[in-house]
Parts: sequence; C-alpha cells; structure tokens
Amino acid sequence: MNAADALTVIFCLAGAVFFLAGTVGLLRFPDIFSRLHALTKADNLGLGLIVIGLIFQSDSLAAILKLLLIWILALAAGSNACYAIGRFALARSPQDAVREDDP
Amino acid sequence: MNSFYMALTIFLVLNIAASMVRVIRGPTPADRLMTAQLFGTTGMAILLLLAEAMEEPALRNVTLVFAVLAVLLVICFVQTAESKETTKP
Amino acid sequence: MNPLEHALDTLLCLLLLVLAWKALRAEHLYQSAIFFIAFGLGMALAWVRLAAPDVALAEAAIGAGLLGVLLLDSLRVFSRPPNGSGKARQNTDPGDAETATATTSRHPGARATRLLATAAAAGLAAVLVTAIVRIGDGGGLTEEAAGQLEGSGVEHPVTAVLLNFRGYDTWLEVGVLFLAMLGIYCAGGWVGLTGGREPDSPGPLLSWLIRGLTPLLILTAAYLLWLGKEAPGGAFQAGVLIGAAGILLRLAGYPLTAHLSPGMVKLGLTLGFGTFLVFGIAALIPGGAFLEYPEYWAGEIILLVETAAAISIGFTVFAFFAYLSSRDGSPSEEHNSKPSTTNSD
Amino acid sequence: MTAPVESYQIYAVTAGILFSMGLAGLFLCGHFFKKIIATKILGTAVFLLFISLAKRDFVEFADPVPHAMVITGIVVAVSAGAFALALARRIWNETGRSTFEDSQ
Repeated sequence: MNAADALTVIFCLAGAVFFLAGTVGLLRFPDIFSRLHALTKADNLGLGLIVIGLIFQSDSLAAILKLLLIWILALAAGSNACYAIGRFALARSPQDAVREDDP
Repeated sequence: MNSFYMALTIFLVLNIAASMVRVIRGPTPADRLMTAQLFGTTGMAILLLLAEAMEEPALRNVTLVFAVLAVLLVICFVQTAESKETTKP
Repeated sequence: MNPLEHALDTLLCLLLLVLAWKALRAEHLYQSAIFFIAFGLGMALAWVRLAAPDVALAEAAIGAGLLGVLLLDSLRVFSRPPNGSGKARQNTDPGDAETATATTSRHPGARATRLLATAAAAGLAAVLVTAIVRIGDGGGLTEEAAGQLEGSGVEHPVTAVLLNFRGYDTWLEVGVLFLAMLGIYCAGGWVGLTGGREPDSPGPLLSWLIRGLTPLLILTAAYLLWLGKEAPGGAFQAGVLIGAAGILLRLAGYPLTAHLSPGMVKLGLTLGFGTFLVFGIAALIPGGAFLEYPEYWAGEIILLVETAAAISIGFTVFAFFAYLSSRDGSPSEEHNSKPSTTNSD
Repeated sequence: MTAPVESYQIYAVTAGILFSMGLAGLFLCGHFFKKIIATKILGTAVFLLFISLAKRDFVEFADPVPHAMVITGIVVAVSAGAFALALARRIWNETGRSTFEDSQ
C-alpha cells in the first residue's frame, strides 16, 4: 500500500465516522434542532472527507474538479436545507427552541 | 483497495438502514424530510465510492445530478407548506 | 466472486424490499412518500450495481428531482380538507386523510379478503421467483447492437439504441409526455401556467442559492446532453434537469412564465415531437425508412433531435408541476369558468 | 441455492418479490396516493428484472436494448404517475373522497 492509498483510507474512514455520528445523532437527539446539527455534520464533513480521500486516487484534473464541485454543491445544499428546515421548525414550534429555559 | 471501498459502502448502506427508524418515529414531517436528506448525502458518498471501486467514472455524473438536485425537495417542502398543518405523531 | 460485493448486493436488495414494504404499509402518507423517495435512491444504487449508469442517471434525476416534488406537493393537498363545491364529504378530522390503511377494515369480512389477497400475492411471488431462477443465459441483443454501433453516429450503445435503432420509441415517449401534460392540464381545471398561489418569499439565503443553482442546473443539463454521444447521459436526463430549474424558480416565486409568451410555451412543449417528426419524414425522401437517418449525418441529426427533445422534456416536466400546483389555493369557482379554447397542436 | 449465485440473480429474485408486493399493495391500499405508489413499485420491479437480465451476458457493456427500453419506461411511468396524481387531487378536491370505497 503506497502513501496515496494510506491517505485515502484514513480520510475515508474519518468520513465514515462522521456519517455514523450523523446517523446516531439523528436517531438519539431529543429535538429537531439538535438533530439538524447532527445532520449537517454528515452532510458537510462526512461527504467532504470522503471526497478528499478519493481525490488521492484521481488521475485527472477534471475528475478532481468534479469531485470538488460535488462537495461544494453538497455544502451549499446541506447548509441551506438546514437553514430552511430550522426556520420552518422555529416558525411552527418555537417552544422547542427555548426549551433549555425550562427548569 | 477494492475490498476497502466495498466494506465502506456496506457500512454506509447499514447507516441508511438505521436512520430509517427516524422516518417511522417522526414526529414532524420536517424530521422525516431530514432523514431523506441524510439518505441523499449518504447515497452520494456511496456512489463516489462505487465509482472508484467499479472503475466507472460515469457514476460521478450520477452523483453530480444528485448534488445539483439535493436542495429541491427541501425547498419544495418549505415553500409549499401550509400556514398551519397537522403534526400528528 | 468477491464475497463483499455479494454481501453488498444482498444488503441492497433487502433494503429495497424493506423500503417498498414500509412505503406501502406506513401509517401516514407522509411516511409513505419519504420511504418511496428513499426507495428511488436505493433503486439508483441498484442500477449502478447492475452496470446500468444510464438508468441510474435517469432515476437520480427523477427520484431526487421530479417525483419527490410531485409527491410532496400532492400530500399538501390530501392533508387538508377538500375545497370542492360538490358535496364535501369531509371527514371529521382533516388529518384523518393521512391514515390510509384503516379504511378497508370497516367492512365485515375485509380481514379475510386481506388475508386471501396477501396469500395470493405470496403465492405469486413464489411462482415468479421459481420462474426467474430458471431463466437461462443468452438471447440478448448485445452483439447485434455492438455490430451496428459503427454506423449509428454515436459511440455510446444506449444512446444509439434510444435515438437511432429504436428512435420511434423515444419519439413516442416524447408524445406520451405531451399527452400526460395535456391530461394534467385538463384534470387541473384548465388553469394556465401562471395561476396559483404566490409562494412566500424564500428569504435572502435561499434566493441567493436559487440564483446560483439555476444556471448550474442548465449547465449540467447541457453537459449531460453533450456527453450522451459517448458516455451515459442524454436527452431525458438533461430535460429533467431543465425542468427542475423551472420548478426551482417557480418555488421561489420567480415569475418565470411572465417572460414567456404563450406561443413560446407551446413551441417549447411541441419542439421535440416536431423535430423528431421532421427528421423522420425527411429520412423517407432519399428512400430510407421512417426515422432511418443517413449514416453520414446521423451524429449531427441525433444531437439536434436530442437537444430539441431535451428542451421539450424540460418544458413538459415544468408544466407537470405548474399545472398540478396551479389550481390549489384558488377557490373552487375557478374550475367552473369556461375552458379557454387553446388549440394545442 | 447450491450453485454459486450471480449478483444479477439476487436482483432478479428481488424484482419478483417486489412485483407481488406492488400488486398486493395496489389492491389492498385504500388511499389513492398509496395506490399510485404501489403502481410505481410494481413498474419498478419490472424494470429491475429487465436490467438484471441485461447483465447476464456482460462483455464489454451490458445489453443496451433493455437499458434504453427501461429509460423510456421510466419516463412513461413518471408521466402516468403525474397524471394519476392530478386525477386523484381533482377527485379529492371535488368530492372529498380519497378511496374507491363506497360505504360511509
């Protein structure tokens, strides 16, 4: 296994950890806002780290640029979706957002 | 290297299967939609890994299509929602 | 064969079965819709595993883009009381529409019927599986297609089949899309593309995103269209992306149709079908068969026809969504207004 | 199964089961929305069988003819599904009915 392969393995495994964290968070967190928080980690870092890992395997510049474009698009989509769902949920049930004020 | 990609892919598919529980539990439509969003992102990662494992560069274009359309469902959900809706558990 | 690949295929198939099962048996319609969208994603992965990237592209464009939007938009209608002028047979609780499976159990003997139907389905599954396992090898058309690829004008076999060998299939497919669009237009009560409720302002962040995403969608569509010559891609996938751009703009409240005259909309909707027809008939002049392109020009003709088809598919897909959603929020007297006499050619 | 199973066979068998599930759902589900979803699952099962059989004699590429037919089929299925949704929405808006049940 050469250096590029080793880097790929490390980054992809790190990405997988974030996907696992996102899934566990989605399942275990108590309210929608903390679940959103978990979800965006998978969106941004999970996919991002896997993209970085796979870049070490790409042979052409076009493939690298396409991978980066996919990641940037996923970043934009993920953060905007988080914002939109968060705004939506806040408008519907604001009591969830201020729950920590409760004794 | 191929086995590594395959193992990682299996792990991600298991992730998808596990997060299905949130679709059943809900409780609000927004929660269920979030799960669909996670499905999409995980699916994109799987496609990229398979593109490498199966040596099929066309799969990156499939991923690109997923990435470009990723936000459409959420925008549809947010923009067309009624002002008041039933959020039965 | 690699045992890991085997495990992946088995796992994916199990996931597909569970997702389909949950989509059919979920308690709420919303769960059904999300499970079905997830099922579409799983199918895209299955197409990939079956070495069908073209189909995966189509499934990605449909599942992630079009179908999910149509389903979510329809759910909004089903989850609120009907706005019809007829005898509004409204249920006591509007949210009751979400519980769908309970309706049949009211009948006496419905349980027995259910059991019987389930048993029959299980029997059918057993018969089908035994039949499928026994299907032997051979009988494909791979070699014929590969042999004819030379003179088709393109290098990608699936595109060659779609637009040259079985061009009439694709031509009529565009026709079916057009018919379905007309059907939705009629079922929606003859409301034009511009009708319907104004969506809320999407807020600064989303409008920024939509402004950036729309050109990128068109660019990706053009890329896939161009790529179809030599790699997975093509008119349909490109068309759905164009339509998705339109849907996105409409969701953001951008007055897209204000910039298009009715004539242009009609032209856009019929361009693909017409172009197919023109080149199909033109192929008759030198003595060929219908849609039998001359070998020398085949590549150029296919690109032209594909571009026209993609534009038409884009318009049609957008019209699907626009006609479906245009009638909601408009009060019910709207559909009583006399149908505008548009002679849609 | 004693003989080594090819990967396409797994998918073909899945297609058979999916088809029966879709057919049962078409009859047993009450709400139009679910009937439409059942129809789509049924159609997808047929596509899955086609594509898995196309992989049988995979040489340089899989059999392109079923691929092209399935792409056409997906388009037609989506058109039909959208039309069905439009009809179901119209019925719901006009009469408040969401099933074929006559009782109540």
